[in-house]
Amino acid sequence: MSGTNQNYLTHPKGIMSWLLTLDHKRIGLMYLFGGLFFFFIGGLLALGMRYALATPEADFVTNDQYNSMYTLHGAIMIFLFIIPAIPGALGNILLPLMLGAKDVAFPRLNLASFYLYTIGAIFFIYVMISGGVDTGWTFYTPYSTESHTNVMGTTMGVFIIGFSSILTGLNFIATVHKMRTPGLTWYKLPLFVWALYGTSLVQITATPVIAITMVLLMLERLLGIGIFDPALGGDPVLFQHFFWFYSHPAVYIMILPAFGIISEIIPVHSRKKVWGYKFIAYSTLSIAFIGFLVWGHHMFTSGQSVLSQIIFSFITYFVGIPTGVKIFSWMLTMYRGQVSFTPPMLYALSFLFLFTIGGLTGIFLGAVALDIHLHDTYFVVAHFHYVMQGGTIVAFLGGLHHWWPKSFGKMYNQTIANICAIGVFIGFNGTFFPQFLLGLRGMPRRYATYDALGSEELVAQYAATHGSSTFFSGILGLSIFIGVMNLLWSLRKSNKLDPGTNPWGALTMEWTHTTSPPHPHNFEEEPVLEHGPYDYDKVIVQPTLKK
Amino acid sequence: MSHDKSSPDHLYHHFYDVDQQYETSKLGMWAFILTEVLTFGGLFVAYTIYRAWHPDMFFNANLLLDVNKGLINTIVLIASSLTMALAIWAIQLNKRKLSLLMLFITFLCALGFLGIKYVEYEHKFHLGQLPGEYYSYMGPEVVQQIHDQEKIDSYIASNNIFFDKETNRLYTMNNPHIFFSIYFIMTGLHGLHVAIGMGLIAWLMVLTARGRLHAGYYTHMEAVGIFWHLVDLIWIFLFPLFYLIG
Amino acid sequence: MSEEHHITPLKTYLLVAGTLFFLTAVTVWASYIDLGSFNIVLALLIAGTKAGIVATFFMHLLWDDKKNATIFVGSLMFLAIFIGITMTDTEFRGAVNPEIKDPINKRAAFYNSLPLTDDHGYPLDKEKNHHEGDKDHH
Amino acid sequence: MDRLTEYLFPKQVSSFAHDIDNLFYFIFYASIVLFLIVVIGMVYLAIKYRFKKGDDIRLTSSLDHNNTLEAMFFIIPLILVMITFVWGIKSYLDMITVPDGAIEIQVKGQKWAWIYDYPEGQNTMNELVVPMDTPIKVILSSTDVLHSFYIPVMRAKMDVLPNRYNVMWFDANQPGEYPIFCTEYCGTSHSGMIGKLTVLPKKAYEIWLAEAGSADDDLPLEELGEKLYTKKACNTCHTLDGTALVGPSYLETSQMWGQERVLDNGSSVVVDENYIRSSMLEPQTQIVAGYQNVMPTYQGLLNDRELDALIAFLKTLKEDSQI
Ligand code: HEA
Ligand code: HEA
Ligand code: HEC
Ligand code: CUA
Ligand SMILES: [Cu+2]
Repeated sequence: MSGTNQNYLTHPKGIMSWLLTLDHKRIGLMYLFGGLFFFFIGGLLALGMRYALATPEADFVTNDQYNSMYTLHGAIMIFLFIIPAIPGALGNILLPLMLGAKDVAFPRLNLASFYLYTIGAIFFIYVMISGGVDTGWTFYTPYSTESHTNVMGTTMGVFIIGFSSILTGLNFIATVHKMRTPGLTWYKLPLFVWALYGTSLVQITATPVIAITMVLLMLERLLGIGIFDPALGGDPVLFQHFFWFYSHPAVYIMILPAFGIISEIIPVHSRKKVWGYKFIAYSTLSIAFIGFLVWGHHMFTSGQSVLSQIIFSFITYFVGIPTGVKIFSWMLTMYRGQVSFTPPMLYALSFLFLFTIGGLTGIFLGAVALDIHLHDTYFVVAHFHYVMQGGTIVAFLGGLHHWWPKSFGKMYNQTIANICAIGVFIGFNGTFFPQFLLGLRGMPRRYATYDALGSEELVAQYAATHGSSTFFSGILGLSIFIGVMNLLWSLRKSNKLDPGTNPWGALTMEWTHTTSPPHPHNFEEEPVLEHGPYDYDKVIVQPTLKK
Repeated sequence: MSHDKSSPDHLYHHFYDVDQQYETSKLGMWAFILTEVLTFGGLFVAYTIYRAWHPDMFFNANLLLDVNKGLINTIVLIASSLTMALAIWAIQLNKRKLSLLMLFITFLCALGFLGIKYVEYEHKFHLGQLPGEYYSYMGPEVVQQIHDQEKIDSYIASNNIFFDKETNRLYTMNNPHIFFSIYFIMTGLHGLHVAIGMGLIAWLMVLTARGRLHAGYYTHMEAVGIFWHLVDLIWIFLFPLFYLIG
Repeated sequence: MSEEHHITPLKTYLLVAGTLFFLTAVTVWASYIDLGSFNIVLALLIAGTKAGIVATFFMHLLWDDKKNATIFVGSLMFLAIFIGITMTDTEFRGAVNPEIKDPINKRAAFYNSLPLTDDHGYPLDKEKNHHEGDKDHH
Repeated sequence: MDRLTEYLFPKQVSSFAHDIDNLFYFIFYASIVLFLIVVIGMVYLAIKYRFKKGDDIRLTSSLDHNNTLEAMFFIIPLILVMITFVWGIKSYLDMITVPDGAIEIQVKGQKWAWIYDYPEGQNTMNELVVPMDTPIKVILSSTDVLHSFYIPVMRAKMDVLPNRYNVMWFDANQPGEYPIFCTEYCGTSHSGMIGKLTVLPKKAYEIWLAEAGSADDDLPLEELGEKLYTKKACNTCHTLDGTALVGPSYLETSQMWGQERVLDNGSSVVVDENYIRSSMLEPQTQIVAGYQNVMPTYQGLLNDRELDALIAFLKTLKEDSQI
């Protein structure tokens, strides 16, 4: 860590040097800001929806507008934010640094992947301008083949983003296999790398199927090919198989990077060797694999065969076991450590709390008999927000706070960050916990209004629960917003850290072997491995920032 | 840069040596092949399921395909696979001219393949053997014999054509339009791959002619080769599944 | 680096191509004899063999890093999962309640197709049909 | 527990509802235990081992595994999960095995109403009436897109597919009126596709059945029309106050009486009895400009008298609005 002041943010200069960059860190940053932008749009749509749902009638938006809002909210959050942007941002920035590599295996492909993401995003913006789309993010046929909204634009966008996702996955796989610095064996890899590796495997195996599904859907609209359209002798349930063969594994594309982030944050901020390294590493791979066998649990009421119902229900439970191993290992990592309550750690702890709720409610849904009651009610909505927002997004925010000083060489205001972390926790539970109750009482999802249910009592009950959910969603939105603004505010000029900074005293290579922000070529000298990523029992690195 | 001075100019800066670069590219290529297999895989799933549901539809519609053209195309593709492999073999031995020739033959084979496909498609378009909603073919005999009730009956008996007495209209049984949807999408996607392959082979020819590829560095050719063999491999399945068995 | 890479002898390539041509002939020939449902099994066996040969020799998997072969076999495995589990649905519907086994109207399948004959059983002129029969499903 | 059930769930009306709620409680309590282990463990460890002001940074323990503990991570969840699986499947099989002697009712979903056909030939719209303590087998199908037939009090739900049947059954053990929801997104008024389930004691059901379809015979046309307006679900798409939903408001239509209506193909048609009649029987043939071709046909669902009644009702609107 010599004193040259060159870093990837300032060298080289100029807008073109960013747009044509092959540097994984810069591509990662572009993903980061792209993702945050769409998170913001998706979040605004969510708040609008919450506002509309606060009262039973359709007084704020019309039915059609509401239907378009929830579809765009779901599709944007999933296809433009959590699937591409999180591995794209944190993964891109960190993977080569953690491997001691100069770059990912295929830098050009990496840039191409980002541009495909951009093109896909443009399609989505076009869809928003041209009046939206109302099929739900699941595009079930035959509704999606006859809807008059812009289904073509959306499917095209998803198709293109799918390729972006495939290229990222392919790139990461080659990188992990071939670009590790000498001496960095598989069991010395940081767990975040294992997580990205698992994610990438899912990305390249599942994503081609969504690509072909989208093609078939587009052809169905253009040519009426009839494969999924019952009017032409096709089978709509087959479409659901196609869709979920991708989209169930896709939920593990969303959560595995989050698992990786948590596996980094907890040992570092507890200054303790991670508990059960190999279990965590292998559970990543087994989750990735088992995730391919359970897609039919989204179709328990579709009329698929009883045999499939039983098979899918059975295998679904098995995802819970490796996941549980992770949860317990993270918890035990703190045992005999030195836990500091920094912002990343607060996010990680709230992840443990929220994801456990989300995951366990997944088990409720996996039980066929119970899922028949709960399917397509707000119980499912609450489940997936607990795992996606409470799991992935909270972990992502934690990771962002953890690696922010690394990526930018700036430190945010930690007190504000801590307050926001608590605000997110409270706001989140307040928003989505009531939705479990709504779902149990039968409130269906994708309902623009609920004023004519034939029972005043029921309407009043739903309205009260929806009302409190809406109230807390304001707190949630505000906390996330201030949290992100706090990060952005730290980027101002006057705020600078020493390039050698290691604020948490971490031992992974991106902290110990390069500057913050890193050198354009990552490492000034070939990195030499001196210790494992979690050897807090052998090595002390003084945190450069004390609270 | 930290490379020693001797590193060749085709080595990208982020690799340690040429071997790492070569191996990495190949691994990336194979990962890509996996995505290709699963893309086509989705269509194979559709094929399998509809075939299991409507075996008779597949049997009848299969008779409308021209085995000879399919067979010729199979032979053409296998030949092109051979020449592609030989192109790599030649470049490994630094026989640049030979390699170029082999690439050229491969390219011609691909062109021939697409030509034959074009003729096939053209014929089907003409007859109305189109995918989905646009399917309109009912068999040449039907159109001629239609006003002869007895013949209609015998035709119905033999050919799975349904004559609805109420509306007095003819329908084909068991939706052959879905067969044709699957046929056109699968062969069409395969054809698209052939066309992309042609572009890649043309690019290889340019690189080889310019001397950029040689025994010491032919990663591009190896990668395109893998792609091209995959195209062949998929056709190896499409041929019997569509043309031969019913 | 050429020393380090395996160079397959010309003879191998020619032999492989010969085998492929031969198997193509066999599969065509086999399709003309009626073996019942065994026809498809046989055809797929032959195609599988051919594919295996292409992958091992032409695509150099035999001499490659075993990782690549693993990836390839893995892709086939995932495909098998996709087909296999989907078929546990499509092949077993209606086991408990037979009503759900088949579509209500197998022919409906095609009900918006073009009527070929007019009300008296005479062929219609094609152009005209195209507009009438379009879109409107009911 | 009963209090909790009352709070958490809709009433338990079917014979299997109780079993399903119990399955819920089993998973629920098991989850609470697991959840508390995680959260209490986490909070305890985080506080016990927290880094206090003035502490030195030191090397920490190298402890990172414990075989017994790790085995428990697998075994305990495995046991819980297997119980859940067996229970879940057992209940599920109960839910799909239709008992003998069930009454078969055909249910058709169409945008955005439910149509019921009784075995004796009666048909109703959006109003399902069933006898108590009798298994009811509903055979579902759709005329357009996917819907899903959901009766929360029965804990029963099944997707409604076009060109395919799906089957579901339930039996009701308490008389009353309960909502039926559509839970598969089906377009603009998906949230308005709500039906009513009326459970009657057997005797009352028989009386209802005998009267169904004929009960309204003695009503004057206008009143019958007004009744049909909600009964046949016209109100999901047509209002009476002038606001356009999916279809034009009846008020607007009635004010156009005798005048020319512009259709979407550019032609126009005079609004009169014949036009209204064909609008109901063959709605796809004449589409009012600015609207989509989504109105289902009522061919076979309205008899002549009912058609007349609706027309008569429509005509009254104009007069009302002029007062
Ligand atoms: C990040 C995304 C994510 C993740 C990680 C998960 C994780 C899981 N999900 Fe979820 N799910 C979604 C996103 C996700 N899901 C989405 C988006 C939908 C709705 C899509 C739509 O319809 O729009 C959905 C819907 C959904 C359904 C369909 C519901 C319906 O529509 O009717 C089901 C049913 O089985 C299900 C199950 C599960 C299970 C079993 C897990 C498991 O992986 C959870 C495992 C975790 C735990 C179990 C907790 C920790 C473990 C322990 C504390 C140990 C003890 C454990 C046991 C005893 C088992 N999910
Ligand atoms: C990653 C996935 C994700 C995330 C994060 C969220 C976040 C939220 N979601 Fe969403 N949701 C989905 C995925 C997600 N959702 C999906 C897939 C569906 C199903 C769609 C379907 O049915 O098809 C759904 C459906 C859904 C529904 C059900 C709609 C219905 O069925 O009728 C509701 C209702 O309350 C809801 C609410 C919310 C709320 C209040 C948030 C809040 O947490 C949002 C809070 C966030 C913000 C307010 C943004 C703040 C961001 C910033 C401030 C960034 C700043 C950056 C810059 C300034 C550059 N969501
Ligand atoms: C799914 C929604 C829907 C339902 C349910 C529905 N309609 Fe309609 N209706 C429409 C739409 C859309 C139009 C305009 C397009 C058209 O003319 O077909 C329309 C048009 C009409 C018109 C012509 C109106 C005019 O101003 O010219 C009449 C009359 C009518 N409907 C009567 C009925 C009656 C009676 C019922 C119930 C028995 C009914 N509709 C139920 C959607 C619906
Ligand atoms: Cu019908 Cu939703
Ligand atoms: Cu799932």
